[in-house]
Amino acid sequence: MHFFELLVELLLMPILAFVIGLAMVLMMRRIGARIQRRVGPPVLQPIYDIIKLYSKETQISHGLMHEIGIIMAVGGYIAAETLLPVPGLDGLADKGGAVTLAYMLMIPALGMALGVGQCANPNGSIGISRALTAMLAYDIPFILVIFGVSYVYGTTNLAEMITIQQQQGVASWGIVQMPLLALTALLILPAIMGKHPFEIYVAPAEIATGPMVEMSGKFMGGLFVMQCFQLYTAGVIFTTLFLGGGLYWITFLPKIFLVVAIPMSVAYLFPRYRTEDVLRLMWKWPMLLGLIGLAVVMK
Amino acid sequence: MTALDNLLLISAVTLVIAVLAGNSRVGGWLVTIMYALQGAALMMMSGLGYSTLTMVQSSFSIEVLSQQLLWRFDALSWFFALITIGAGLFCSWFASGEWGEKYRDNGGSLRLFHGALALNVFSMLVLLASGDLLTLFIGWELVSWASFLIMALAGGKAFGYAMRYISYAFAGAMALLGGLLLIYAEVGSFDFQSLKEAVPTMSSATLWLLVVLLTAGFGVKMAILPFHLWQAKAYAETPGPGAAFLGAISSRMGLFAFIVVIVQLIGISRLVEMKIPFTFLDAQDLLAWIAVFTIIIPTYIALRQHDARRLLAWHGVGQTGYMLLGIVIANDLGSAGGLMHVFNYATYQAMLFMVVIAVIHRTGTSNLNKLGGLFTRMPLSYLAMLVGIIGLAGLPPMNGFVSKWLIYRSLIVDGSPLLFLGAVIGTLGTILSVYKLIHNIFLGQLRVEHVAVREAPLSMVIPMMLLAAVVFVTGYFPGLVLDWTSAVQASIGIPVLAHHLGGIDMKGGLDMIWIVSVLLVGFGFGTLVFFLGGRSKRVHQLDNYAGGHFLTAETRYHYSDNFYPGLMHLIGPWYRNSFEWLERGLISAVDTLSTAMQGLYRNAHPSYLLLAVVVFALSWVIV
Amino acid sequence: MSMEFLDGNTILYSAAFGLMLIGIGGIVISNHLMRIIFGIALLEAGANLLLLLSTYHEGASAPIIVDGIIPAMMADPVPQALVLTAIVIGVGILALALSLAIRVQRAYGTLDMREVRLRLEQEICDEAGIEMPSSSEKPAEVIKTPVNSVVQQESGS
Amino acid sequence: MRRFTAALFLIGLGVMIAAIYQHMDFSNTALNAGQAINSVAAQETGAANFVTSVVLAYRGIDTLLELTILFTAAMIGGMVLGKRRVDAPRDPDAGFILRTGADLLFPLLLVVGLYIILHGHLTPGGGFQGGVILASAFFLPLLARPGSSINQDVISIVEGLAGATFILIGLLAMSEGYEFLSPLFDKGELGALISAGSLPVLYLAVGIKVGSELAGLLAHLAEAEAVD
Amino acid sequence: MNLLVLMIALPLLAAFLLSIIDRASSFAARVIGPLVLLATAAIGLSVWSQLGDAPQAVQWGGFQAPLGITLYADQFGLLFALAMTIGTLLLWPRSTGNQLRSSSLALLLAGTGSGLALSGDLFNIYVFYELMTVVSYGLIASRGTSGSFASTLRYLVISGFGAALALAGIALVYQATGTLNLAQLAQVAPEKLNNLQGFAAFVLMLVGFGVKAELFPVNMWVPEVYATASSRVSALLAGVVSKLALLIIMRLLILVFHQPEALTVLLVLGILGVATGELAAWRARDLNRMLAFSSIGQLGVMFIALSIPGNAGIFAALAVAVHHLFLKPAMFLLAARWGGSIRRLCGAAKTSPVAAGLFVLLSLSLIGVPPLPGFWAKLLVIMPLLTLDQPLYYFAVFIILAAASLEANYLFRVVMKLYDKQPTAVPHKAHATADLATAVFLGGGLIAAVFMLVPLADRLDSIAAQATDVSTYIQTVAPQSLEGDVQ
Repeated sequence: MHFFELLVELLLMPILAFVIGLAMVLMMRRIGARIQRRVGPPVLQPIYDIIKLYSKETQISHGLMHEIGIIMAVGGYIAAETLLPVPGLDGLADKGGAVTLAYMLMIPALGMALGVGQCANPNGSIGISRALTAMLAYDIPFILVIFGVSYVYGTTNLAEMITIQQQQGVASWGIVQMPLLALTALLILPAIMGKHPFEIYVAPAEIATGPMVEMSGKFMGGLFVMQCFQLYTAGVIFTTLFLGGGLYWITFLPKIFLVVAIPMSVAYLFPRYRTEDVLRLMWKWPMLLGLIGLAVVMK
Repeated sequence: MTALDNLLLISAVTLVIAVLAGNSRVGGWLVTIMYALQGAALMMMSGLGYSTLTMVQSSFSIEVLSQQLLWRFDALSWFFALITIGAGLFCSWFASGEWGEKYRDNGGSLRLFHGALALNVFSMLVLLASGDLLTLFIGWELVSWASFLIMALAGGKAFGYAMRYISYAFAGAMALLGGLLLIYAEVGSFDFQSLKEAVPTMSSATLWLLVVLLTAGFGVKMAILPFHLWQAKAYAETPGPGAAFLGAISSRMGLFAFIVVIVQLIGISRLVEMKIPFTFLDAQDLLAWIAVFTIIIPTYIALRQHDARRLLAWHGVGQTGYMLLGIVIANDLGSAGGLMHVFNYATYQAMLFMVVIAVIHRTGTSNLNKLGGLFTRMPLSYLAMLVGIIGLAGLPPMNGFVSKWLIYRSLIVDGSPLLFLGAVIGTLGTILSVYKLIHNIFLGQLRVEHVAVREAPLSMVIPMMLLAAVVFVTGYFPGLVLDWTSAVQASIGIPVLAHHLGGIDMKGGLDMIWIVSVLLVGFGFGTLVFFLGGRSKRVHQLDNYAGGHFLTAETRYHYSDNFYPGLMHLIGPWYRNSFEWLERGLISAVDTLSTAMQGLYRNAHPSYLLLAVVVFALSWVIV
Repeated sequence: MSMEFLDGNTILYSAAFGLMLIGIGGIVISNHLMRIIFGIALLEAGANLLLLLSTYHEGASAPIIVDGIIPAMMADPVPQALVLTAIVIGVGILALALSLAIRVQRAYGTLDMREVRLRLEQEICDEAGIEMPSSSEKPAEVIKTPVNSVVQQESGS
Repeated sequence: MRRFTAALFLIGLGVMIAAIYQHMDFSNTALNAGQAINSVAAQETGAANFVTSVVLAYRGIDTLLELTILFTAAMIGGMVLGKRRVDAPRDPDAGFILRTGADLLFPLLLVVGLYIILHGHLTPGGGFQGGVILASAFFLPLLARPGSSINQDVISIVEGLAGATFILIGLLAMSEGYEFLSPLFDKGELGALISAGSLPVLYLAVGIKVGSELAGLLAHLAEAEAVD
Repeated sequence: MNLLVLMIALPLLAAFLLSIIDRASSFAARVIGPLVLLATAAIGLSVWSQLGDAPQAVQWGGFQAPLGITLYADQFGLLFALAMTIGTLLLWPRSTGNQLRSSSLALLLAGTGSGLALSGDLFNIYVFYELMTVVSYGLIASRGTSGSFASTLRYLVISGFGAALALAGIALVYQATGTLNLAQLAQVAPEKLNNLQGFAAFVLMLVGFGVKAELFPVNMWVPEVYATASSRVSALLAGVVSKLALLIIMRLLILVFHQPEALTVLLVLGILGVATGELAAWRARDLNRMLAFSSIGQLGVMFIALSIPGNAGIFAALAVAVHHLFLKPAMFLLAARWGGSIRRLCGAAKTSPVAAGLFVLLSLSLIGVPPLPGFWAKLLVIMPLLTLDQPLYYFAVFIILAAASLEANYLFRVVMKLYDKQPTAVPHKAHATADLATAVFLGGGLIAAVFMLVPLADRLDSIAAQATDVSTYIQTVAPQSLEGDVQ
């Protein structure tokens, strides 16, 4: 029965996303380590981290909203994953679409912001202020990309985008049709993932003045889980929009890992940007590229 | 007696009751019941909202100066009337309990307050019922002055803002009158139908003049750029639930009239034919861009506000831009989005204002730098505000998302990337701004003086909760509202949006039932994941760590002022207050002229002027 | 210039218009109230003359029957009656103007139109309790003498 | 500069007037109310002086109004100028010659004035002209003796009654069934002193009224306190 | 025989005899004025009731129409004659110093005004007008302050100047036509006055009679006079007297002058009047002068209305005039206690709530908020203006609308002050009962007009139609001339 199939898909998609996300975290840390001439963590390190965080004895909660915030952060991503079609699993792709997804992804951010706010640590609030500013920075070029792609494919439905690209071969891939937009997306990808060099608000060095300041134990663990989803989501979106998605996992997986790996490798070469500089940067080059790209695709 | 007669009659009776019994203990409740009755009367016409009925005439009609004045309801009127009466009901309910008592104790006149509110509702219904251009203007003026009345109730500072409002509003009304009379001069009648028939034959120059005049007239009420300056401050200073009411529906009357005259009668397709010389734009683009700038600029002005009411009111201005944008795009998606946004916005804006007023009621201030940490004291209010800001920011699962989604989607279909970008910039600014709102009031550290604060009284919380429920349910099942907007679309001659209970039927559509359900389930899983960890220990809110130093009860610090320093550092210089300067420039121009004229009357030798005129007149004849 | 141009009509009309012009000139150019009043008187004289001339005919006799003889061509009696009326009206107004001028002179100590205007403005502003709007041509010597605002009136007759 | 612009305006105005004059038509005598009056006035009013007919009969209401204007002006003049203060300085008395001359002229002026008034319907002259002479008769002594004064009470009674008489004669006509101010009484013989019906009576009222008004006004002006 | 002349003669008689009556009984002198006016009003009303569609003409002295002076009573003239009489009665001037003279002046004003409204002879109009001018000098000066004398003198200068010009205009008309009777003028005007001379005569008369009608630019006296005269006198002058001057111009326009240039002159001057008046009022800092300037603006609107050719213009001007007739006196009456700086008005609504509420009502009607009568009057002006479809007329519409928004601004600044809660140093005086009652009566008239809008509009329309019916005018005044020599 179709309905039950769908239910299973919905159950499966977040789990898959989590697992792949864990692998991505590992890969990212490895890449970072290699660039810094370190060995890097072992394969199961991300899992160890999560288990460690969840099993800590001091789990300090600052109130109900603090907890709900974390739940919103994780839950939002879990829900968002069902909107992301992957090989064999379309999930709710036909019920939402790219715009819905883009907005759905703001729910975790909001959840986290609320949770941190409840912690009543002014430093946490400062971190949130920075995080939201960064979001403002990268979302504007991101939305340009979404618009361009939707316009070119004539739909906002991600599953349909994949079908179009798959049916018409590599020449119809987004990256061929609209290279400038793809480049834009690639530029802002680290920011979407909340990674180097746009991660000053969550950077370890800034922990005392970041959202994480009051996070400990399973709160931190929740955020770690969220991070896995974040990486996965960014990778899948880019792949879907520009690299033809995938009919089979075998072609799909390399694409998404590649998408995450390439910007990571380049980004580690840059120092962290200050929040204002993130804004300045994002509103300058990606915006410019995106606008030109749009002009090109719309003629 | 038709159903419309009943409705107007009940509304008038409400006004009378409000004036007579407003001051008594039960007066507020009586009025609230009357609003409910109005709602019931409206439901007698609910066929309008579901396209089973096209029009309800009023049996009352008079002929003045050989013009037949008509009043009637169609789907559009019904839809707006629903929101109006709803807003009136909830605001009056909110005002009837403790708030009213406090207002009276502080020397306010509840009789005036309820009277003004009832007058507003009544005049809006009259406007909504207008059946020709002349009655439209009459209703328009009634509404303008009714809102002026309620704005000015607070006295003091509010007078200044109300004055500003009425200056704008009346100038706008005069532009409108000019436009309507121009129509009369061209068409020879104030009748809707004859205008519609005459539009195709009108010259482009006349139409331009018409569109500019009418848009200016309607725009002043909607506070679209460049007429946006009056609204926020005037609404913010309106006493209590009055602000909620005005914020929810008052300036939508401008949109209503815009839809009736420009969309329904003149028609957007005619606007598209009106090209702006030397550019590739046309009148529709112009309006759309005005709408987009109305989204962006007021939203970012809101971001800088320190007062919760002002912040909300400025967002109100910004949200108007979305509605106008959707309406101007005028395809099935856009117009549905614009119309639905009217409803959605009214629900959460009223609720947000109510929360802020409840906070003021308990703490005495709405200054965002003097609040904080109230979550623990007023959790239900917090919940309402959370629902409200999610709606205002346009995020799922609240209803604000659906209408914004429709507008975005229409822009994609329409292929207008820059408009889309503008709309998104507005949304992002809104998110930043509303987080600041909820953070500065409810999150962070509780101030010492607010330790004893209690949850708002039930008379306030219940309306808030009901509205929150509406916001959520219409987000879950947007089809409820889309039914009405479809009826409206049908009645104003726009392609009807295909929809179902959960959302929109189309390629790349939307099904909110699934989206919201999956989100709820996601939260459920999130909760599961969360409780997988060990038991957490609840510590005191102030048990905080900051840079190796524990913040204590003595050194309270709530990060609230200049909440986005990084952003402001970058975009701060862009706030030039250009429009304030423009306004001031205009005023000083009038002032200079006025001084000159006084000088003329005081100093000039009258004979000089006389001679100038005589010589002029004669020479003109001879030459 | 031919002599035909200078016929009786032309001379008489020139006199009428000339008187009016002189009167208007007096009103426009002068600042002194007395001169302005005389200007009005002259203007009125000109207008009266114009009225009288309106049906003027050379050689017509006065419209009076003397000893039962009806003259062949009688002048139009109407303008004469009108002018009689107009002159009396003018006298009345002139007298009124003079009496007002006497009072203004007594109150303000000047009959210069500009100063009278300024003092009047000052008085209005004082009464209203507002500041006088600054005027570029405010004379230096406006002395603020207390004006007995309510002048005692003739108490009945 | 001011004078220059004023002069410019005046020149402009002069040119305009000249232009109008050029366009003026001096040949329209056919439709002339005056000619019509000349032909019927003798029968309708019985006055030999047609100007008097016009002043008192055809345009009687104008005359009434102009009397009212004088009345009003005198009243306002009195109101404006106010009563003289007792201690206000006075002009010195005139010399003997002037005083004696004034005394001598008084009866003479009185007689001349009355004559002109009473013959107003026959010869040039009438109530206005005679009234002015009457006024000067009463005013001359005032100039000669600045200390003396005219009794304003008497004047106000006289002027009120004279004006009322004019109106009452008009109302009398109404009570007889004619229009207001219609000529009354027997028209008599054209050219005789007692002729033209009620016109001489009206003229007498006019004369007295004009005389008293002007005398009052002049007296007020003369009484006004000298400045400086 | 017609009782109509009594409307003019009785007040004059009473004025003449007032000081004599006073000698006999001061009480009688006090009551006789109002009684006479009541009587004349009754006469006027009785004539009005029997008038119907047929105007009446009365010859003073019973002489034939072109020779004697005509009194022409149509609804139009009679309306204003009644307004004058009743207006004077309502606004009976009260002078502290000299009630007797004020009463005489008031009687004279009522009589003259009625005569002016009904007169059918050009020179007679001039004489009536002069008399009314002199009476108003007296009324203004009766306040007795040095300021009132000075402003009267300045008014007199402008007025005398204008009167002389009007006289010159009459001379030009008589020169061209040889008649002064309006009916006969109406007959010959198309032939004899439709030229430069006629136009010059019109401009001269317009300027002359425009002085009282607050026509730009001969309205420089307005702010000074209204600020120095007592408020009842200001109310009379602004409310009633100015309308009579307007009525003369209307009559001249309808009957005698048909040049299109005449209309343009009216339009231009009207626009200038509205623009200068309303702009100047915007900055006025005392209520009296604000009302004075605003009255200039309103009269400007009437002139603009007059510039609309045909019946529509007269109808519109009439509507605006009648509206203003009710409104301005009431406002000036309220200003009696509220004169002076607007800043001083803080919180005046507390001491006199009725007056404040009335002021709001009047302001709303003045700026033209529906459904108050001011709106309909304004509508009547603008609708035909736009159908004329000429740039200058469009500009006039723009000016009227812009002026209305200025008006809203400055009037509601006053309203705001009235309702301001901040206390002032000087306590406010409540209004005199008579003032307030009169103002309330006038305001009540406005509200009543809202409910009787339709019959009222019909009535005004028929009045305007009667006023513009030139052939009836000619026929009523001189029935025989239609058959005979029409030159």
